[in-house]
Amino acid sequence: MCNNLYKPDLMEIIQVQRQTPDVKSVRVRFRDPARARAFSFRVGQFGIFSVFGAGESTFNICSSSNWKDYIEFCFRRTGRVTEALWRLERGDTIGFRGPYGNGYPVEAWEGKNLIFIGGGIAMPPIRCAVWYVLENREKYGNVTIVYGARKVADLTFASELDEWSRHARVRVIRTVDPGGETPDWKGEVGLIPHIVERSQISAANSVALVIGPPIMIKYTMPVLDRIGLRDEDIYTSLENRMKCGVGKCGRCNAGHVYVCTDGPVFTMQQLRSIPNDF
Amino acid sequence: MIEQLRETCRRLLDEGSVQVIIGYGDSLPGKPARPLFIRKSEDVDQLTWGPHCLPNLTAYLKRKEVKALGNAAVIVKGCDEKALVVLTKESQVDRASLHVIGMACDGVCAPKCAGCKMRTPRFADEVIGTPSDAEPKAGTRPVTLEDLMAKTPAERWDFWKGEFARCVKCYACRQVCPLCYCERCIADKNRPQEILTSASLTGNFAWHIARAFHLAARCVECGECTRACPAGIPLALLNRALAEQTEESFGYQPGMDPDAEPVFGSWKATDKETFIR
Amino acid sequence: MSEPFEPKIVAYVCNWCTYLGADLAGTNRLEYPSNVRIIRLPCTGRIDFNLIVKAFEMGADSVLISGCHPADCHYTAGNYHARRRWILFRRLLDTLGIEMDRINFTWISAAEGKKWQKVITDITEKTRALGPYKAYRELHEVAG
Amino acid sequence: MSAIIHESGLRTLIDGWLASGKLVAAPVEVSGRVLYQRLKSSGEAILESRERPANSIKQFLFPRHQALFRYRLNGKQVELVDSADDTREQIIVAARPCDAASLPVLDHIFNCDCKDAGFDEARQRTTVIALACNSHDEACFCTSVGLGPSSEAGADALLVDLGDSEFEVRVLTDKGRKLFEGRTEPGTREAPALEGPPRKFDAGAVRQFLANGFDNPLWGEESVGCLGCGVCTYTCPVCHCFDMVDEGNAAGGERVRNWDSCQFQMFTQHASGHNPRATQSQRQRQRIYHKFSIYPERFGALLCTGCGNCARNCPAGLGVLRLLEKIDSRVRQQHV
Repeated sequence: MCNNLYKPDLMEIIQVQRQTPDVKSVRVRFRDPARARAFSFRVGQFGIFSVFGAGESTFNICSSSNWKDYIEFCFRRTGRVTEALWRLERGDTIGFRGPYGNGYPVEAWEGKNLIFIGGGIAMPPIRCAVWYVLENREKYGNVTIVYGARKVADLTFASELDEWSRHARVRVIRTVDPGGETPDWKGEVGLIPHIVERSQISAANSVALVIGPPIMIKYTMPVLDRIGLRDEDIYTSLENRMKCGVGKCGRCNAGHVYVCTDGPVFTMQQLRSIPNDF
Repeated sequence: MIEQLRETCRRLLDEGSVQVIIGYGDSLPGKPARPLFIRKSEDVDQLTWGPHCLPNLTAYLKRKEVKALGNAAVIVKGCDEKALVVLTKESQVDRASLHVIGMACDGVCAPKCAGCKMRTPRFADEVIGTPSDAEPKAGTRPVTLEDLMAKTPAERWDFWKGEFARCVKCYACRQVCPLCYCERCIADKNRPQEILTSASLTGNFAWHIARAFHLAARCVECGECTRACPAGIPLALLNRALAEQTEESFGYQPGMDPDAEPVFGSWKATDKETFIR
Repeated sequence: MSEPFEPKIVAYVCNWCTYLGADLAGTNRLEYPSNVRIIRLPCTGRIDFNLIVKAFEMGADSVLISGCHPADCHYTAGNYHARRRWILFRRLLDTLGIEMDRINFTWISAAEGKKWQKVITDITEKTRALGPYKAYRELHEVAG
Repeated sequence: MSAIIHESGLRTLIDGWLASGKLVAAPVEVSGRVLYQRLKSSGEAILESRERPANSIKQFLFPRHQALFRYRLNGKQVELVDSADDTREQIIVAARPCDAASLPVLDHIFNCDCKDAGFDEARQRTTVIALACNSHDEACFCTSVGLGPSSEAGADALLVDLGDSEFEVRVLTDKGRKLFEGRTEPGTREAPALEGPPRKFDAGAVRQFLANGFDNPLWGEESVGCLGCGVCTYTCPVCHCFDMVDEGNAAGGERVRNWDSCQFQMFTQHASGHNPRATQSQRQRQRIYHKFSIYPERFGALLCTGCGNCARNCPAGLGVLRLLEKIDSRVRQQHV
């Protein structure tokens, strides 16, 4: 049947980059040029990617929405689809459905200072926003990026962190968990909540995007509260298991909210009303 | 018998030697008794006993929600208790911390009850009641193994194709089975995908072969899988065939002798067969 | 005229005896039909029952399971356990109506290259006579 | 004045539909159970409303296993091919009103913002002839969810049993009219008023309890008996959650859609090992919330037609009915 709803577009892998021992970033381009031209998305949206024979997985589109000739996503090698994805290389074909989800309210963020806080493999959903902001630099205030991982080798898009820090009014703070530093490590050492506390980040006219494992978010929230950020100014992206991406398969809901269609981006204020079902 | 049962359970709960009684309660008319989890002695009056007490309550001993309730007392019939013997042999149940209340059984209108010789549980901590002399109340099997094996292989194949065409893979046969206690079933694993998840005929054959064979020389034929199946598939036939072969080839009856070595857990150089050339 | 039916045989063999037996057949230039697809496993004790079902699902017409003779097992009791397993598993497959003469079991030692040749030749001819195992593959067409 | 059809006339009609290549399904007795199944001949169909079928008619529109598309793999290229689907007209005869009512409920899911072509096509080529219920059992609770023994929701025609094998035919849509045109005789017999099951709970009270009942200990206490099988979801007329997997080999295969159940441990299991609903009580809570709070909030209707299959088929005697009766009594205790 012409079940176009679930039939993916075919995309060609044009580049695969190893980010960490178990994370790769993949750059893909539509095989059908017409589809490529017609395609657009908002940063913060996600796609559902197919490795035919293994299945589908949900990944955030981590490239900026201004880059027209390809999109990029990151994945960690954990399950059946990501294991099959790990073996793919340039020229191979994957499937793509999307873009899905609400994405970041970049219009509402205009004129504000931006604080990006990411932990572990949470850099991809932040990276797309950072590049978007840097490409529309004048629309946004100061940018502070706090990114941490367990070990130095776990830092995703580490090279781009340097590039960002060379931009005007951008402050990049890198950290690794205690014991994760290497001898020549020049960044911070400590858990993200402590680093955010120590870095005296001003919350004036600011908005924060906080993405990472639940435990990191749990301990970072009080710190943001103390520096004066209100719940409606703090955004995060929820990760629930998904299959269809269009609000039909009944899998991704957290309480009343369908993470795929109502999210994945929520403010902390919204999150307070969402039961602990994610 | 019901009064004696309630008294026993009230005593156990008041003594505090058990924190939960797994027993039988009321149910919809004509439906099997509903499993109950009594934690307060004033609730023991909800417990009942009778020919509708079909479920094998030992299936709950594997559930982490039940384990979380503390030391349990479980009410068993003679046939249910055989599952306990296998569970103990497979170190799934710490028999010492489990309090077993055995009920003398006059049949629960199931096919297994016809000619039942296990009217009184053998290893219970206490037995309530004595079986009557009358024949146990038994049900009938829609299809017996003899009927099935009288068919030719091709006819049997068509029979099972018809039955498995109705299987929706709800896995009730797995969840109600006391001996299906794997933390993550082979059917829930996808690296490799040994069993197709689809409820296609291919997927259903693969599932039911895996389910039956993982119970080979273990299944005590309590009949719960067949009772729970919403599509009315006679799954017990597969287990009966395996039990027959186990008896014939290894003289072993699952759940009977607590000390006998499990068939697949041991071997003999003298095992007989005629098909290996 | 469509080409003649070439049966697909899947052989699950143990690494220490039968695989070497097959190798010996090769070094002795003993010809045997190429219909067999050999899959090597450490021991017959490791040959999972599901591999037979999977073989038929993927299109095999016959399956052979072969390993060390009793008492020869590199792991002492692998073949003994396997024997017990096959005694019961055959009964289950027979109860389901699966065509039992498409499932073959043999003990072939590392020295029995000739026996390997004979076994494979016999099975191929037998399967050619039985024809393709359409019944199992048709399950897929009937979505159910 | 009412349109009457005799049972023999109805069976002749069914045989005619079968002869013309249409798919016809009806309740059938199979190994001691009444199940909706496709008919080979009209004789198999049970045309009286005794035992409620243990499954539902959703399988004929939203099959438990359905190919979405085929993929062919050759080297680095992949080719996607639409899978051929069944275009034959389909008629479901003697569906219970609580089954027919499931179709508008499923429409909200599959045909709201973006259309699920598979379901939508099946829906268009399906005609549902409901049979009013003149009997019910303890598990039925259609009257508690705003339906009744002669509800017409989702049906193209409604048959009402007049006794001595005569049925009144109430045509409801032009699909229904097309089937029965010129096949019924005028009659004067009035259909008896049918009395449904007593109300078992108040859906409003349930909704109120759920408004802030997420962390209520009731979920843990009342669902210990749940063994985590999928019987309640798969025999339910309106449960629609599904999974999508690839099945095939190195040369290619098909992406298929299968039923899935929120009661399974793997339903929300993350590859990282995290599972938001790790315990069975959380899954039972999700099922009740989805049916009586989440779906109603999005679409203004209940995701339950009160057929009672979950209570009737549950091996542990639970199902939605047991939990809702408990909730109802708890809400009433608070008020008194």
